[in-house]
Amino acid sequence: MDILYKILIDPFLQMGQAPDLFVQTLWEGLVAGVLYSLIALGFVLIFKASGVFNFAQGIMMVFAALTLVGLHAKGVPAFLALALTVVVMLVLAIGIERLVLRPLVNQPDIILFMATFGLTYFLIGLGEVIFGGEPKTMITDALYLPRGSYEWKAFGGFVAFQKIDIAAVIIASVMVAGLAVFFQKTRIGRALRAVADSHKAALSVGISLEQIWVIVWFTAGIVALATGIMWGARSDVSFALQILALKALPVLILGGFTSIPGAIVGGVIIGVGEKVGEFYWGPLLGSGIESWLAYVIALVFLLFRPQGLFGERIIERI
Amino acid sequence: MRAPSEKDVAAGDVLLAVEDVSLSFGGIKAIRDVSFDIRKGEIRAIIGPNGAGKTSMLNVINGFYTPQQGRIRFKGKTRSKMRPYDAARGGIARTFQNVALFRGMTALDNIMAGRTLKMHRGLFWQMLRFGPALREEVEHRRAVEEIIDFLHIEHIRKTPVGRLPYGLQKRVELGRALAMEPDLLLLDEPMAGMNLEEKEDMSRFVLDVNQHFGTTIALIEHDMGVVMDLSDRVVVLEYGRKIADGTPDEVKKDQGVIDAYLGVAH
Amino acid sequence: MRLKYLVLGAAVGSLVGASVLASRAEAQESIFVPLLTYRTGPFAGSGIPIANGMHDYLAMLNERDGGIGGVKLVIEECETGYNNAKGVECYEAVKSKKPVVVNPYSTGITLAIIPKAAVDKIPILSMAYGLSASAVGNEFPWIFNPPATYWDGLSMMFRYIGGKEGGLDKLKGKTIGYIYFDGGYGLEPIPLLEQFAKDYGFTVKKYPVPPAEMQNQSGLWLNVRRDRPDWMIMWGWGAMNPTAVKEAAKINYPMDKFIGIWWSGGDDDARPAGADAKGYLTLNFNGVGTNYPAIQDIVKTVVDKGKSQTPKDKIGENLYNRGVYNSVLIAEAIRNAQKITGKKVVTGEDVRRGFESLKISAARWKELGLPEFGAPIEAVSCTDHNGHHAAYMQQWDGTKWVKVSDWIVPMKEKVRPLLEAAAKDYVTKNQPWPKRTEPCDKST
Amino acid sequence: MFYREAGQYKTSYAADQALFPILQDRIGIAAILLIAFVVVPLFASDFLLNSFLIPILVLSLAAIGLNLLTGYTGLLSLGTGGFMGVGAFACYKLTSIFPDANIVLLIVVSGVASAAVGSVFGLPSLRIKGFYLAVATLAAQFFLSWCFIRIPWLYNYNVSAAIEVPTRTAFGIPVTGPNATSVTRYLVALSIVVAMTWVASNIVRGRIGRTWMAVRDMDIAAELIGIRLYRTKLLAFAISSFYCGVAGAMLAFLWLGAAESESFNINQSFLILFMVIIGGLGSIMGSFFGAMLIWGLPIVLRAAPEFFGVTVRAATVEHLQFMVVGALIIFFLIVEPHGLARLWQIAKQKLRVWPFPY
Repeated sequence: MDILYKILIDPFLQMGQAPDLFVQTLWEGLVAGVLYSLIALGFVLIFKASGVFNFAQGIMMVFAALTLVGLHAKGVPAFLALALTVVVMLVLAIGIERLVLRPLVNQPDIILFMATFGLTYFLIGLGEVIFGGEPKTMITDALYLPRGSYEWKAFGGFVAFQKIDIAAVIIASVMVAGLAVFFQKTRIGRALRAVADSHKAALSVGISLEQIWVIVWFTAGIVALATGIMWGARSDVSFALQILALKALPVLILGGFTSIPGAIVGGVIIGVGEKVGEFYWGPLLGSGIESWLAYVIALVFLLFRPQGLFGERIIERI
Repeated sequence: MRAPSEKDVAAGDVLLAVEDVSLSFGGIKAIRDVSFDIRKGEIRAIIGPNGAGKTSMLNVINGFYTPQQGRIRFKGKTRSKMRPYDAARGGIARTFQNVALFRGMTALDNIMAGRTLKMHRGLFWQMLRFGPALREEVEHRRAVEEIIDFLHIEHIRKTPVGRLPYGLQKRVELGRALAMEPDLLLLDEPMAGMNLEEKEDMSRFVLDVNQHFGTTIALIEHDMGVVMDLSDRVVVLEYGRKIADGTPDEVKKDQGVIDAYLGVAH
Repeated sequence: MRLKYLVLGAAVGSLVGASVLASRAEAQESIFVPLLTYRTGPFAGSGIPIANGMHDYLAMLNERDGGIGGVKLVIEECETGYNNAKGVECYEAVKSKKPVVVNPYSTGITLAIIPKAAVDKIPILSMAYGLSASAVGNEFPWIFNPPATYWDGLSMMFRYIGGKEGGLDKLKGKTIGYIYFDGGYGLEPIPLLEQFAKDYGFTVKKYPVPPAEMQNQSGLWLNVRRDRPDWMIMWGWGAMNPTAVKEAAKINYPMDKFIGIWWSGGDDDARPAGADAKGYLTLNFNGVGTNYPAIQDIVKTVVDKGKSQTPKDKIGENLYNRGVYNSVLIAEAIRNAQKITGKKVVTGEDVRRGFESLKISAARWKELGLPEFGAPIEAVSCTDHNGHHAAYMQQWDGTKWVKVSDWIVPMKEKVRPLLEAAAKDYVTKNQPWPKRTEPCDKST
Repeated sequence: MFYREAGQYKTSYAADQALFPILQDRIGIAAILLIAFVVVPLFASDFLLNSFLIPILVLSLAAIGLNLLTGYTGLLSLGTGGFMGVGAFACYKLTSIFPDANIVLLIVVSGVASAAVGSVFGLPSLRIKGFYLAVATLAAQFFLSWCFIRIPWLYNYNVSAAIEVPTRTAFGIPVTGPNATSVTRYLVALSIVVAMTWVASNIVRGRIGRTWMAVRDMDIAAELIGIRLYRTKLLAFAISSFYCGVAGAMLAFLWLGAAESESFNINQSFLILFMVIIGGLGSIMGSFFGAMLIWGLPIVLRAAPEFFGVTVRAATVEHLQFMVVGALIIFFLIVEPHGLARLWQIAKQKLRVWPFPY
């Protein structure tokens, strides 16, 4: 009975007793979730347009952040470094299209998936050769990203909002809005959506598949850069961040592989679910359950809705 | 072992009856209140314009789709839903409109896979592939080789089916269905996309199967000549409804059928 | 015809591979000191400065003194990536070249090679990491883990806490939080921590950080904020450290009540949080800074000559000096072995004896050009392979580490029985465990 | 020239279905086994055994396990590391409960625990497919990793949360622990791997193998010919995990001599997946090729600079190695997406018709 009490009743009592902590937990979950969504967004962009499950999204994030910090360390002014990093991501996208995607066109999904594994290894090596393996500090101040926090006295306690987290949420929202406009309003964006439905349709719009791949990989690269800056500012810029990128996978499951809103909503559900779970139920299991909680949430969810949150119902035909 | 209620059915009796079946996906009605029967030993054709619900009908018969309404009586046992496994075990085999072979496997393995239900040696013997398991494997190989002979596909037995031309794939698929030694064989457009010569071959196989093995056959086909030549009775569907049912000659004269095929506005 | 090239390439490749494996020449008249290091992977941040320090000190001995006792050292790094399988591969690779000592630099790798050491007759130096119980020389004649074990470290933290609280009995009713790397390394101190809790009447709250979540600790730190422990103790490594320090600052945890073990005291651990980390404490057993003659020699003879990959501004940082400390132990053990045996080119068996009678007095530290760099090493013996030496507390002042305490002596009387019990436990679980056959040197 | 099958007629179906129907192949495999069982133990160095051959044997077995699931049944799994861990920890528990039992037997039996756990995590596979299933298996990976730390019973309440492999014997000869010679460990590993490879090839050639491949190629059609999907998939999960579990136990007991949760982390899963794909999905032999390439390549790369007399820093070699392995993965995928096993087949085909092009 005691166990049942601890599982079913006590956590909710705690939420009521210390509402400031509850709000804080929700906020932390929201921020983590938004950052997961950003990584997931990179996956979705590429999957939607080229059907490639891009495992290298995590390392692209690290690579972008490293390039930024590395250039700055060589004396390049911060915003020039930022611009140069964007150029580097473009070069990377072109290189990937030429050397990896083009020779592998029409191969089964799993082969392309593996190729992005190869890409991951390659970029890890390249990043370490160029920038060294030691972690670096994100150039928060040089980019005029805010430091410190606001404390909101409420609920009989306080809720701390890190300014960098607020910035992360704002930047993420702007990016998502930007992408939505890009997909809905521009010619290229519409072509990208067409390609998601059918490759032939895209060709008829007059944009080659190669161009489209470069564009989505480049866009995913920019998203990776933004994500890298945010995660980098929260901890540091190191190759260990790449492991964290795996967290985007349960988000994808939840949101569906092709849905941008799905990536956002899925991210927030996973982020909040994981923090709330860790905070209120984690201690019952000896804490540290965050490493698998997200996957289990996604798995349980899948059992009831195999097509994900925003995916369409699959009717099997034969 | 068959369930006790599944009596053996004598020739001429009803083997399978579809009773008031309706099927819909979301708001779209694919089949509306259709009833017909298939008698043992006959060749039964299901025809109709595109989108008439023919394939859906076959999918209902072998349990791939669950109808919202109606019943299916097979070998005397009535059920509202047929599970694919029960259908297969009860002796319903099937070929598909777009060939549904196991593309990574050889023709031989594809047909051997059709024998799955007839092979019983468990994991232990399978692991050793020795004694009973090997004997069983060889025994079924012999049966499969007979089918291969029958279909004249000896030369391609070890070719992965993905590399075969379409006509041969259709033949391998028929072989796989035959390997199940079915009581009822469902053929979904067995001659689609074939040239005249291939069609003749396939027609001969269908007739041979029906006559030599006594297998009851239900087939969907667009080529009216083939349908009229092969089948004993024909059921016609349109927009999910049954509009005619009878011998080829009766159906040919049916006004509704003529309208449906000539596209008279309703 | 791609195939033809492939076949050709594969043939050439395997030929090269085979001949490489076969043609490993052995150097004559030199002492082979392999360094298992990791400059890659998620822990590279901590691994690189240590690898640099270890390498540079030994290289400096070669450049300045022509090696040890006139014999050149052959220094070879083997990259483990902090991965056990690769570490064991490194061990096997260096084994054939007759190393005089192996530094696994990872608790996991140490555990894997402990049983092999006695068979291969190679001493293992796991400096203040690895298996604490291996301090018991009677059971682990080939393993050395000076200057102190994790349990010593924990006890020193409690001495410090006791000093601040005005006596350890004042801990009664208080809460101490323990945030740790969720793996063997972080789990090890828990038995002693729980015993302390019983002895002094405080409550322990545990916050494990899973390996995959090192940079995602905000959930755990919310727990800390709720539980409000009076002190926080950290057993962290790699990317976990800077994240934890930042998170602590974020919840306004008082930094001067937050103590890390010596592996959580890298400059890169505190620097990312900058001024927010001010007050953060860690244990340390080596001096920091470049203000030592020997370090100046390194700069002069190695780094300035381009014989090192150390960036000049990183010399003297905590973990770099930790690497230097590690190499001092190796060098002194080799020197000692030369003294005991009278041989110039010593073997692993000789160096094992050299470790067992290792002494570095304060005067000797000075002689080495490292005055007060470490506490005198005087308690390593045939039966005690650790010595339970003192460490000090250092504090981050916003830009660098500052020493804020004297040498703190561990509670040997609490630690030693636990060690003995753990060693016994290890031996019973690993029956049949070989009996020690190596004699103790008379001189010790 | 020498590789001709002309004139070799099969007189029975059994002979036609044999593992190596062609005489030259039989001679070849006999020669390889002879070298592996006799020549290698006589001449190989400790380094070759401990760092090259034993790892390759262990990893090949794990790759075969994953190949049964992913290559034959078409279920992508990223939980291999976790299942290997179950085998290792199970074997450790067995050795402490039955200290006097034959260790070879215990290693093999520990696969049963892994098979059980694998089946449980295979349960979602009926409803979930493709990459969705892959992510679901990640749940297994991370959850199991966590269990290996958080259930101290698994490692006998050891303070280091690690398995320390004790000395254990088979027929009076020490097989594990420090007193076992490399040659003994190698021979035991080799015997287990050869036997289990033979079993795996039997399974995939028989009824069960055909049902797996049928499910992989077209699950709907498979269902309609009377294959029960759920059973078939679960059986694939169970047998695959069994193989991975035995490989995990071998990793701890015959190769590293110690293991902890981190030995079975996500990277281990990825590594095995590389091997399967580079080697060839749906090929037992490919699993060996993949393991050799992915494990052997870095060792050769590491040794290469020294061989050519160039001094390159260990870390640089490591960085370059990442780049080279990554580039090679992509290169091989481009050259032959069906893996090394397919290249091998093509080579054999060319040899067969040599000196004619067709």
